[in-house]
Amino acid sequence: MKNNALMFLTLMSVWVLLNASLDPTLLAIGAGVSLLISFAFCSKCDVISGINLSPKAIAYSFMFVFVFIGELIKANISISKRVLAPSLPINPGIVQVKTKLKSKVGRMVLANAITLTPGTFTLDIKGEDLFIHWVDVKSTDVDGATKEIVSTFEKYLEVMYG
Amino acid sequence: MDQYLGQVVMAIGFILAILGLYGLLSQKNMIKMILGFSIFTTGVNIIMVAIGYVKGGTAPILDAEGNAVAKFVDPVPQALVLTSIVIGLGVTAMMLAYVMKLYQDKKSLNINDYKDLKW
Amino acid sequence: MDKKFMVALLVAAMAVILFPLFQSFEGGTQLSELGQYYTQNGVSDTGATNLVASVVVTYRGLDTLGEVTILFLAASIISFFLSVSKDDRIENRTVMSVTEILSTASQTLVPIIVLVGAYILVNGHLTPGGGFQGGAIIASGTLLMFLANPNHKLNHTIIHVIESTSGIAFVAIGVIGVLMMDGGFLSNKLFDLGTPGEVISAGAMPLINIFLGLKVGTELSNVLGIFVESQNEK
Amino acid sequence: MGDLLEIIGGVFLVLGSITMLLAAIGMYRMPDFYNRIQVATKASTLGLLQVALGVGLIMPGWAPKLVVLFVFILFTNPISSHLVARAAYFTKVPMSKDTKIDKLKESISKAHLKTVKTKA
Repeated sequence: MKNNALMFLTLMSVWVLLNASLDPTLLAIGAGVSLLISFAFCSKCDVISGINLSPKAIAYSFMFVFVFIGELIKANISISKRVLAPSLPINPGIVQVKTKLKSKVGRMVLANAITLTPGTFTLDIKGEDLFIHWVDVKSTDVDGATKEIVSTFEKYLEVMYG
Repeated sequence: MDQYLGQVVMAIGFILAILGLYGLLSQKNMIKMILGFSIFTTGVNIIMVAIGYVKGGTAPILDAEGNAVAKFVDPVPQALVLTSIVIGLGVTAMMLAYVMKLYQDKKSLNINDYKDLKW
Repeated sequence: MDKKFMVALLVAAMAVILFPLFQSFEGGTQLSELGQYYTQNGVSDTGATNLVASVVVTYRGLDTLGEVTILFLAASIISFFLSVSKDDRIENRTVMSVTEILSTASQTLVPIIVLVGAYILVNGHLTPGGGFQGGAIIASGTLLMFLANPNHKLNHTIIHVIESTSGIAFVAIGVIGVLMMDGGFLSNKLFDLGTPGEVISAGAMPLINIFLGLKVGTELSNVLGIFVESQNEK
Repeated sequence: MGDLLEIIGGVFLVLGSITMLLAAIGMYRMPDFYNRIQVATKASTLGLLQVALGVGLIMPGWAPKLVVLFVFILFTNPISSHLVARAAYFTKVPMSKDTKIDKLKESISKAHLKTVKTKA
């Protein structure tokens, strides 16, 4: 029930954003459609309820967004440098890292963040092991790679989805 | 730029259609032939949209208040293309179904392995 | 002669035949007579701001009915072709395990995709979109569901009920147009035309769009389901 | 004011196009599939976000829809690339000769295959 209500609120906000108006007719239609969808497709989804809504977590979420956008821009600059350099300086490989995150949503966000940050790409995930394709391998052992790749985001995500 | 927009779009459509036709005829793999057919259909659709282009026209959709903008492109070819896209989709799905059945039968995607109707 | 060469020759000949068509094309400076009529009278006739939708749904509504029939036929043929009889069904199937990322994300993404489809349906007569587009988006939500869980079972009863109901409703709107109004088959003047630009306007158009979208969406979902289930054959 | 927003929006549009151009060059230059998809994912995500931002500045009325688009791109782009790359790995798309290490190969096992009941 809680999941359905959260899904309903999410869908409703998406609907309002899509329509960009607060016309009562539209809102009524949106409420009906969202209710229908949240019961038809969300019988056992526990995704949204995994989000922690304490003030600290919200503050960390904002910080995470900024860190993430910074990393995304850095990723593009570094990849452009690599692409445009005549010698094509790459040193690829697949490394294994470990994450401490227990929640599924946290792991998903972590995997997506890793995919979008400099030189790393989540190739597979199995429990708490992530297999990452790294354009420029700096350390091949699990601990070193974990420190290089995961720890940037993990400290935020641990609070957000703790 | 607006002056030649119709020609540019039409040229793209012709190039796509010719490329798709070439792919359809030259490939041996049936999935690739279907891809070629899809590209051919896309090209034809683009040609149809380009025929309805009017110089300096905008999409035939009025603004929120219902006021007509000065110039529209022709809505008829666009409606036709909508129909054509849907039917193209149905045809593609059917071709894929046939290919799946053929593959289950002979475990081959090569068109040359199917000579039953060749004389 | 080499076959590749023949093909190239044929395509080149095709290009040569088509080239004059391209060369003679100048890009119109004004609309054709029909297009002119639609753009000038479309809004007052149908009350819809999306003229393409008004052509598809109202002016050429009969064609759209035929189009839906073709899609329905294609879906029927596919299900006839790929259906797996009970005897040929295998007990167990080995599939690639799905990544946790996708199965987690799809729980949120599928409802949002379906919602976007509904948005496109509801606003079909105002903004770019309409029945077919919204239906295709809904079906893409189903596709994501299958990707996240290859063993997902579609509830065929519900799908068939929705599909047939919306199909019948679509035809019923057309017939009511003939019987009650003077507008003829698929008349738009079943309801009040309203002010253009409002959600509830354009007569029967939003209703027709919604039925079309439901029909197309369920039909395409059904086709996807058949494709997935045909993997269970020996 | 409106002009300024339009100019900034235009700048973002150009930046987005340049990012995507770099992605195209990267696609051409990188040696194997996995490196290519790395370049394509990052650059297309940032490029699309920049284009969306530029459009939002030029057309402020579309901003709410673009917010939805932003979130959608940020979620779906990495996930779809991840899926494509994973599928490529398990269908044994070759890696380039420069590849130093492949930890995934060592741990690949039956655990990736799952048997499911097909009975309806």
